[in-house]
Amino acid sequence: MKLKQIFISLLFAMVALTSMSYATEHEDASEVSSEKKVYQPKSITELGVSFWETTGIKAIFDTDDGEMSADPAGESKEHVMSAFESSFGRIIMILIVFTLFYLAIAKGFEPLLLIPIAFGGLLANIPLAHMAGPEGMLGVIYNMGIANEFFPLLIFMGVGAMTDFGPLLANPKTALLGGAAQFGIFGSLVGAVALGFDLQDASAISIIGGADGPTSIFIANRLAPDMLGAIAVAAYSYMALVPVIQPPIMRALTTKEERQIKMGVQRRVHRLEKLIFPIIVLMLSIMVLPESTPLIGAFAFGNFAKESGVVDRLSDTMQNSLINTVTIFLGLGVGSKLAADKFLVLESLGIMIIGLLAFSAGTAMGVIMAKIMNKFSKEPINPLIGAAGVSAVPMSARVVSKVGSEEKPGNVLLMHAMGPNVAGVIGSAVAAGVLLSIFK
Amino acid sequence: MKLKQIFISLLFAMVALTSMSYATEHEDASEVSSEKKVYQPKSITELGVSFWETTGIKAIFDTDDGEMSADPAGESKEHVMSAFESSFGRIIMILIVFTLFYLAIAKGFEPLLLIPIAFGGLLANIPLAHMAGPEGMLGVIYNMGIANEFFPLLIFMGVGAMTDFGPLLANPKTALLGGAAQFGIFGSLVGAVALGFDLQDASAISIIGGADGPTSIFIANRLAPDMLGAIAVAAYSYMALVPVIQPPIMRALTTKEERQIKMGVQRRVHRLEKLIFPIIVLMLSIMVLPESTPLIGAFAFGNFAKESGVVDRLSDTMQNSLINTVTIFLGLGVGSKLAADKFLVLESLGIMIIGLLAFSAGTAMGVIMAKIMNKFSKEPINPLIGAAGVSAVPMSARVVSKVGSEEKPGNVLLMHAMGPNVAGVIGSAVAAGVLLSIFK
Amino acid sequence: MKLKQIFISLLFAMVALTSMSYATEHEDASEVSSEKKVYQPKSITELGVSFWETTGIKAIFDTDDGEMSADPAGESKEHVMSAFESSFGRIIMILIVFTLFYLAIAKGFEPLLLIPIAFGGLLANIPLAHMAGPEGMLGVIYNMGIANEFFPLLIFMGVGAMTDFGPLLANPKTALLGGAAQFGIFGSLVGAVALGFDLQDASAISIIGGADGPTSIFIANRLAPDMLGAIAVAAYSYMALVPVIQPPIMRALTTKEERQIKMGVQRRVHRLEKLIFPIIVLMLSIMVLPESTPLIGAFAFGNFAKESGVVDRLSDTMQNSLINTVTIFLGLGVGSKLAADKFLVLESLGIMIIGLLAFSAGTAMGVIMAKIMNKFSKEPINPLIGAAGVSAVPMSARVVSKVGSEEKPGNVLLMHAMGPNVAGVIGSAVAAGVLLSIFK
Amino acid sequence: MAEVNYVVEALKFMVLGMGVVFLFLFILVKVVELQAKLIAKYFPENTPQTPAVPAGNVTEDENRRVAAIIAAVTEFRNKKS
Amino acid sequence: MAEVNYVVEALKFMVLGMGVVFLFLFILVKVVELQAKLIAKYFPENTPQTPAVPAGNVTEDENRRVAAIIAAVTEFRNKKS
Amino acid sequence: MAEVNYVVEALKFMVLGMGVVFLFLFILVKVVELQAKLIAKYFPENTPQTPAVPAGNVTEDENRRVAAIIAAVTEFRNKKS
Ligand code: NA
Ligand code: NA
Ligand code: NA
Repeated sequence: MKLKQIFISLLFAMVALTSMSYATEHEDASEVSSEKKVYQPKSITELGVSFWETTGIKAIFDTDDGEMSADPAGESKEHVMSAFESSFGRIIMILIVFTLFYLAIAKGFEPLLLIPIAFGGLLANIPLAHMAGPEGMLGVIYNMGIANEFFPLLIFMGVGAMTDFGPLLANPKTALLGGAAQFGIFGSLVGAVALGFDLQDASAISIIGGADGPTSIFIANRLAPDMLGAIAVAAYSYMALVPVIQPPIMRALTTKEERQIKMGVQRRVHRLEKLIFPIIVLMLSIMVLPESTPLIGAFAFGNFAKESGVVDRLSDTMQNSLINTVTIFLGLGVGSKLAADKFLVLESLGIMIIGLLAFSAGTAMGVIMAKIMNKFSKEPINPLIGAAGVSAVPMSARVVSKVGSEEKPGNVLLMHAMGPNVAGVIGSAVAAGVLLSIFK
Repeated sequence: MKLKQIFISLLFAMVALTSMSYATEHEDASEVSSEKKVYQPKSITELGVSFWETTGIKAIFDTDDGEMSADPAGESKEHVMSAFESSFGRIIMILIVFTLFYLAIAKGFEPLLLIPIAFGGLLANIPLAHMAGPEGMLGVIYNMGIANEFFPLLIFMGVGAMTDFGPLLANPKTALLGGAAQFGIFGSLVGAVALGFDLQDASAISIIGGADGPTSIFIANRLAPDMLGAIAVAAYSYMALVPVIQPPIMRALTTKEERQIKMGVQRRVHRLEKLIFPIIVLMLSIMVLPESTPLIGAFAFGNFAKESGVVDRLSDTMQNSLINTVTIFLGLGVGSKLAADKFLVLESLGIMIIGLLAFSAGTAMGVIMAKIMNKFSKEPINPLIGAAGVSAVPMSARVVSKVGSEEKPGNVLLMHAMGPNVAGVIGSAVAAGVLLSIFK
Repeated sequence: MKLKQIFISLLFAMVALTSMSYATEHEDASEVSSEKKVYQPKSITELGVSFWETTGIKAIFDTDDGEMSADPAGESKEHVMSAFESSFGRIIMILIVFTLFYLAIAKGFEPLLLIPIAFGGLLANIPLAHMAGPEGMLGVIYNMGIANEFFPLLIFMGVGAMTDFGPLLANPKTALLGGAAQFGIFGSLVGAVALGFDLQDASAISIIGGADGPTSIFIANRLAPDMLGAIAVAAYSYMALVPVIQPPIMRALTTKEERQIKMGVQRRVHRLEKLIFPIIVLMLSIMVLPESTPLIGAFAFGNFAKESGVVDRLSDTMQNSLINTVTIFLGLGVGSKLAADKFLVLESLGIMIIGLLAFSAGTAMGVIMAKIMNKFSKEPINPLIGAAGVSAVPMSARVVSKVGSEEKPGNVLLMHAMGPNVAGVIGSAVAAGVLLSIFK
Repeated sequence: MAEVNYVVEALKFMVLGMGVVFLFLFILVKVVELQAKLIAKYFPENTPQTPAVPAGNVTEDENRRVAAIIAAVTEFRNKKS
Repeated sequence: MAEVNYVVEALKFMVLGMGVVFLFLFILVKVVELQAKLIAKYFPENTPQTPAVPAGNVTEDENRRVAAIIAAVTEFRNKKS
Repeated sequence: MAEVNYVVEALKFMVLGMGVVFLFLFILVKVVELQAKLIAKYFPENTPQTPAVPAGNVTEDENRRVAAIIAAVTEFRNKKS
């Protein structure tokens, strides 16, 4: 105890002595920080009034206070908020955010992304705090990794490190189901144009049908950054709603007999096949469409690191601390686009509708393709697994398995559905590349 | 073995062949890097002399060498160092740094922050290396996360994910103790102004009384960035000294009977209460003072993620790899402000004195408030727990518990002290918001 | 199920109502994004042709398409690619990358770095994707932490936290062996100049002889950024080849008797010695050559954090999630310099040759120095341990131990070789500092 | 600008600051108390355990398992001796 | 610029897009099938286990160890009772 | 600028560089030897164990516990058989 106090006193003494003798050399601290405003004395009432001016209640209810919106890109993208945006709009957004919390927590819908996104949305709608501006927390995050597409690619890398292509390699033909489901993208593209979106915006929206979060964010950022929030929220919401959206469509398009088809045991896959596979996918995408290589390259890197078996330290990090950290930031950053002035526009409603349409179309086409393949294939193919082609890994494969075992207890389709499921991820990235190459 | 060598030879051969045939197409490498200085040949003696010019010994003892100071903000903030700053000042700072090492390692005072801060201070005082400049390691870190307040907020997020509000929810009234202790902030604000600091600087300094590191850094960065180093060091030093500073004050203000008061068993808290609590705090701060929402928002996000129970991956990352990484960087970055030319100014001494005053005042007011509440409350309240209102989580709660059980063995006050303790964190953030709103 | 749908409908309804009534206030989305190009309608054939223009096959085989190279620094550093660079060069680089994959996975050569570097090289050679440009993934990474030398320093910090200086402290004299091995650096510097490199480039290349990855990257970035890729690849390749390169040299320079020398048991080292050691090294380097303090400072910080024993959270993070994350990024970023237009130049061949020379010279001089010390020392010194002076921690110490136990089963030299091994790390950092101070 | 007594200004800040802090915490206390009542009424102790989706905290599980084993082994040893 | 029917343009995109996606996946399927055959021929089941350098995944090792212990303890208890 | 023999310059660099490296390490060796003596004198083997504040390394603890259990189980099995 004594010792401590002696040390502290010593420290003080030293500082005191030296500072005093030399302090004169320094400019006065108050001069240095010349940017400071001169403080005007106020009476306690004035102080109270000026405090009232800075409260959130005042900001929300005084609709005509000329508050500026916030944007990570800075002033050039900001504008004076309308009465609606700065008051009622915020309240609506906060209610939407609470709905998302409810879905994530009580219903277990994609909580890993909905919670950070929704919380980001909550923070973005706080009046006066400008958290989505270039100097706010959300804006800093956005500029750090979303504006340059870095975070979605890191997520893709982590997902790559988590993915096992074994089921796909055991039965490669099922990859075609992951292709058919991309009809969700291109079908809804036509729909979006019909609804009045221009071609570029329509393309950005339709990628929701790919059922792949990072891909959607990547494309939205390139083709329609203003709609990024709505697109990301739609993509993750519908991915969360896979257990609600898909089963009715799957049942409507198949007969009971088809749903009861049993599929054989998968062959064993050689370690080398898994090791070489990510390289094959990458080389193919290099040759066919380089535009998709950021996405496929990051994904292939993660998968290759995992399958190489010699860098487990790195692959573990990709799958855990790195992807978790990036998920937090990605969610908050995307959430910043849920500010009322960005989200509550007519386009968002269109995006929601087209997104649902895209998801449904993708599911339907996957199932139909599987029916066709079943007809021409020697080995039986349960058409249900076509629904897994939309990706939404691994949720849709699980849904397929659940529907399958409901129809015929003991019929486990999970591994067979994983093939189209991961092929869907590749398919969406390819579709994304095509869209990018069109608008290049 | 053979195989390897063949591979390597092959590699060489390929490079050789291809390079040679095409090398002519390239500009000469020496032309490309045109920024290179022309090297003037030197005799071995000249070489030795010019080497001597770059040694640290020469830099420290030649006091009039026109060395520039370093600042993360770049040249506009740099100046020619005075004789004192570039020689004796550095030695004093290095001694101070060693004192901090001693306190952290031998005495166990907040080592998680004092060690990175002190090491950053050591690096910042190295002559000629300019590690605190915009291209030095410390400067890069500073610009990455301190100049934009990102790191303090991430720490706050992690602390939120670590905090259990159960004790506060079990006995909400104790939150008022966390309010009373904020007198430390506002009392010392008056003191600082009396000592001659201007209002804005005084506000930045007084926040030390909040006993909360990230809040202090956040506010210092906004109101008085030049004093950030001294403020952060003072804040963490006094938080580390809680077991030394608080007990005498607690004993002086209470009678033996009061210190022996037993408090009842806490009621069980419903999971939903914990889940909703961070949202309530955030909504309140949105309504009352949006200025505090970056701090409270980050804190609430961490806590909400933890209490939601559905994103344990993310909440684990916030509590471990993310907060650890940020702690390392925050410490090093703050340490860069311990450079002699920044720290050894008269202001630092004032900051140290006011910081101690602020801490003591906060402790005292917390205890007094608890005494008053004890008089008017139906259930007995041990006045000692008021001291925990300064925050300094969980150190001050532990000190309270220790003093309590010394007075009456078996009297465990820990959980009762945790209520005011976490309320103190909220209270400081609110106080910080008030100060920010005044100078907005 | 019902509930979910109600919520979703509600959400839609809300958005619909509010959007519609206010949408008129907004500018039309298509007006906002004014940068969009006007889309010109195309026939399906035109579309196919313009898609063909964006394929990688076309880009590789059409050698005269005016494709630009990519550089993290942006347009000022980019140029129109030559026919060779944009076609055959890329194919060669991809073959080199596959060779590196083979060495890393099948031969286990430094996979933690070769795999990310090689994969980065693969991505950097994708036509049209510009992944190494300022907006590509690799370019973003490069600018984030390699252009400013932040990542190499973080690696050094992590390595510091992993290093145990116990063996060196037990037998300090062996540190001199880590000095002798730095002849690899300065000897090859002479060789590089003789080969025609200018002094500055030669210095950057010769640091490969230090057998230390982060140091090589740090120096290359300062003295010859254009050759960073080749230097880093050479450094890591030769570190990986330590078990191939060193044993023949060790055997050639020693007699059988010398190789069989047994060394005594090492004394026990006091905890305080280990704690103070990093501080001593840092203070010395501050006094003698501040230029080396970024490297030594980061290293000393990591080691001090570990030896302090009070910040295990931080030191664990440095050794695991942080160093792993940075390793991934560092590798990808360095790999971006393996683009054909940067790597396939005559200089790279020179770098490969000099690197091998440097490694061999360092090994030889370490062994010779150990022979000399053995003659003059009271206690016997096995000359083999001199080879460990090149650093390449802990690979070269293991090789020494292996060669030693082959000569005399049961003769375990591992701990004795760790002394010169870690001294080699310090020695290389000092040598790096000398080179930097010359070109300052 | 007339002479300003900055200490007086600082005292005003104190009044405002402490007022807002107490107001904030006071409302918070009231809201929390209300919340506790409402929850106790409408969600009567639905066993405040794990959430809907248990997102598998591996380490904790492991700890528990290890603890179980320790218990088992200890029990065995005690019986033995 | 004449009147453009954007829906028709979108339909063209669909043809191109679905075409490329299917082409890509079709080639992929063929290459993968070829690969499988080649590997089966030249690397006949060299026990697809651990890689050359087993980069020690600590947690998994631990899990396995814990599992072994559990097994041991369980066995013991069963024998006992 | 007259003709410069750069190889000679490089040789000068070598002299300077190796000189500084050896000087540095030589001083380091001497300081470390001195330090060892001083510490041996003033802090005679105060059991170089854990630091003042043991900042709980969970995994290691766990490893140790697991090791203890393995030992216990092994012992048990050996006794049994
Ligand atoms: Na998909
Ligand atoms: Na506080
Ligand atoms: Na070395």
